[in-house]
Amino acid sequence: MDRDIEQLNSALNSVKILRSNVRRVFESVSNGLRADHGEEIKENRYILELQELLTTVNNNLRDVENSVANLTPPPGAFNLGNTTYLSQETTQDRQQLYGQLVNSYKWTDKIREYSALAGNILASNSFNKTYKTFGTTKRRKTQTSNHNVPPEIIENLITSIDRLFSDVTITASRPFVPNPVIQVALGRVLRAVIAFKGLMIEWVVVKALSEGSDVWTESRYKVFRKVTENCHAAMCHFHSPLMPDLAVRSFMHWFHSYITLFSAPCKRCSKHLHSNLPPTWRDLRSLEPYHEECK
Amino acid sequence: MSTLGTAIDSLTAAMKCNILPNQEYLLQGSVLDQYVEVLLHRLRGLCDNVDSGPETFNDHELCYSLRINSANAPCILPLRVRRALDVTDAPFQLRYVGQPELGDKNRPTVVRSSIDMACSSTILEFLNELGCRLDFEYISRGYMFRKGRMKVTVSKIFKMNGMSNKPSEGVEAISQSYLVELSVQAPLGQDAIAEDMRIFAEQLRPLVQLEKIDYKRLGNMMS
Amino acid sequence: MGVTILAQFPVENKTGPQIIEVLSKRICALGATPQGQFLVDCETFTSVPALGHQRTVHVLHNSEQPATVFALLETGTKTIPLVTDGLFDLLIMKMISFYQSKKHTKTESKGPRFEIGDFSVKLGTVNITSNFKGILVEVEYKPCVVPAMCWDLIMEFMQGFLGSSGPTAPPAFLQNRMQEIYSPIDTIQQYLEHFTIFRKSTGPTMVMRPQQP
Amino acid sequence: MQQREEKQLESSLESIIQRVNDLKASLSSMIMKIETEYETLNWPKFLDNYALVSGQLISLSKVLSHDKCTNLRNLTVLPLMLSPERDEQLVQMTEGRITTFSYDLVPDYLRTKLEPLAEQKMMQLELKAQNLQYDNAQKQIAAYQKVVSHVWDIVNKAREEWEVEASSRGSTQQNSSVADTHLLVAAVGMGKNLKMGGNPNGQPNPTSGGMMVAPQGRPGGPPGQGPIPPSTQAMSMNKAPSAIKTNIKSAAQMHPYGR
Repeated sequence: MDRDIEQLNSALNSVKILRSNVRRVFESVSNGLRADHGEEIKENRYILELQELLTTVNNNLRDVENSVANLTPPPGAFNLGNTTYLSQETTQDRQQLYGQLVNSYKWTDKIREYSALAGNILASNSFNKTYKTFGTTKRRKTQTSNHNVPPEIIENLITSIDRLFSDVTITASRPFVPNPVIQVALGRVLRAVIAFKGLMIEWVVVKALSEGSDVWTESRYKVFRKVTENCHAAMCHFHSPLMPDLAVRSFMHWFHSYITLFSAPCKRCSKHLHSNLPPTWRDLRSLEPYHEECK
Repeated sequence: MSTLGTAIDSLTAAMKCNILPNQEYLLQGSVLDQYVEVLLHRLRGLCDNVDSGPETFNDHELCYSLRINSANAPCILPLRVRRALDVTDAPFQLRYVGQPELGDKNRPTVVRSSIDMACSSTILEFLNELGCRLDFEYISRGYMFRKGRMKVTVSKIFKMNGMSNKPSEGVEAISQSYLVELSVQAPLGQDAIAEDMRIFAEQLRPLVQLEKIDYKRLGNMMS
Repeated sequence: MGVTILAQFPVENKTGPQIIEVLSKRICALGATPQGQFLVDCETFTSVPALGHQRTVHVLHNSEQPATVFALLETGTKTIPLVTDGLFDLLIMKMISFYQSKKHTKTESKGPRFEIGDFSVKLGTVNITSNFKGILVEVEYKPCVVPAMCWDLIMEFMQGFLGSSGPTAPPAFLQNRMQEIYSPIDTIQQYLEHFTIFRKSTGPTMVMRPQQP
Repeated sequence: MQQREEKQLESSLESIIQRVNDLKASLSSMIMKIETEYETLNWPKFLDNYALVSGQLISLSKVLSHDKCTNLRNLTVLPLMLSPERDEQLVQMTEGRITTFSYDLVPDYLRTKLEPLAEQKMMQLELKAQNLQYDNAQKQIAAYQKVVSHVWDIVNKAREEWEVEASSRGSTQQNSSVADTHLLVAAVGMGKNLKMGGNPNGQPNPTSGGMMVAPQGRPGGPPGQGPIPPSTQAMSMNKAPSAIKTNIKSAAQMHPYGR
């Protein structure tokens, strides 16, 4: 510790010397030729003097570099000293400033976070990518690209589905603009969280109404975990790259049949329960309820 | 698996350990309307919730009492219900508040027994049918701050217009001042907190004089 | 909190522990796992004469909602439910001069608790001031919140392990509110309904048939 | 006769000397104060001293003008012997001010008239005053009065400003009112001023009509009336069966948030 302080002192000292010598150089430069340089060879003398001064500055600079290299950077966080008490300031106008500072800090933090996310997404989702395989006419081309569509089209699709069923309520949130995540509440039976990628359904999770709306955690209840599995199967079944909006519509139609999840008995065994679960499968065409084991 | 004890068992156990917050330490004062901003600024500086700013509230408080007018000793149990008019899904709050005790000069705050519980919105009908009478009601709007366990409310008290179904319309402030209350709910015998409150109240002077207010003397004085 | 159905199980010349034993074996054979104990208790208070006409307050606790106290006020014409927290018990103690505890009415139902699929099953022995009164079986189907939707399903489940003693119609209390969203106070009201029946019956209900509303 | 006069002279001289000594003492103490305590001396203290001195002067002049006092003007002081030598007794008597009773000092000390130079100046001024025109004098007086009243006004105005400032500063420190505190606490704690008018139908209890207190048109009651003690409420019990049904309705409307 003592040694550190000693080194720091000597470093500061050498900086001081350097400063004073640099000052002398500037002084001499600003004064230009003086009487004491004599008459005859005054330019030469002046240049000699300047050279001498610059050499000392050079030497001093080397000293500074040496002593700085000897210093060890302090470990741990810096003690802010009296500035930490800034937060204790109670004067009115300063207090307001503190609140704003906190807010702006939060903002910049959020902006950083979001822009990092946005950067990742944009990097993997370049605008040049178009779906060319089936592009026979120009008109067709714009339609077939189903993961990079203007947000309005998706918006229209969602509202049209919302209108289709009276007992379905849809709330949408868009963490990343072209790819909405919607929550579909099916009456008072269940709630599905559906993530879109463009016009394609990317992910479905089914949960109880009382559970959270997180896309990644699965439901506590066995019945909803089963329904989630079946939804994934149906999602793949209905998938059609050519007519993405039709795929979504058919999926929603099929999904809507779960409104009778608890009340409808199995079509084959006409019972409600099989291994303590209600009929969790809905036929893809007839939409009739079956137990997993009865289908 | 051990067998479960009844809820009463656990309650009596909690009472024995003295962890039930059944006492309220209280200091009261007021500030004139034109200086309330200054007080809010000072409280923002002093209290914990700095960055989120003060919490506002708009509450409707109904004061009931359950009483028996027997010949020898009339028995009165005061009960208060508070509901948030601005947050409709918040639970109602039912509260029993006992007689405030002033104590001697050395005690820095008023202490009164208090039982505070959240409840469903059926509480109003429940109390009515229980035999309670509504004594008075008012609207309290203002700001809430907290500092550790201490709670500071700065509120304007409004008289109701008499239309119980529209409690926030046509109300009328009863004075040109905001009521300022500093309170802590704590188990019995935690007098150290009262000292903390005194020190905190000291920091609000001369803007607000937070004091022990003698209800009995006040009752005599005002009537 | 899902839909819960409470049913009385006939005693028929057996002791309480015997019935619990039989039912536990049955439910375990179906694949249930024991999940500890449960307890629902009820204390009843009546108003003192000076307070006007008589009113009754039932204070109930359920170990499924350990921080909650349920109070039901019966005025004679209607019942008002109140859901509040643990300190209400303290308040009831303060009310001693207005509402007094009725003698010999402390009722509780306690016993083992099982989980099977999304169902939870509770086998309760009902005691009134530690006198055995009967058996109450509680079945909860947790994913569903509307009784009307899952009544058939629960009935099928209950008949599955209670046999012919299982219920065939929804409890009286629920019949008017089959379309409502179910909440814990509804379970409590069902318990109170059964407790009241038990209290009215004198002596142990050894010969009593299940109450089928 | 002669003896009596002498006695009178002696006694009057004594009292004069005493008062002069008093005066001297207070003058010297005042001078002392000015010389030694000039740093801490304040104006009111100085004025006190001055008042003391002027009081003593007044009492001295009273003694001099008293009937019993021999008219000193009628007496002559005759220096019998003058000497240029130092007189120790005199030095002691005059506290070291006068060392000799000599020719050059005696006329100054025993003078009964003004100094000739001063007398001459006085004469000149008096003459000038006498020669002054009446109008001119009036003008000068008026001008003087104007100046004085102007200064007076300025001083008054400054004083007024000070007072206003002081009083307003006093009121800015008044951020809260004790009366308001009491009003609010009484309202929140005991329902003071909230009970009347706020609740015309009294929010009675439909199932316990016997418990209910009739509103009795309280809104018109005098403000500031305290809460009725419970015993009187018991007296004023009032059955209001007709009000019960409407009250049930209003109570039901009160619960917009029922389950």
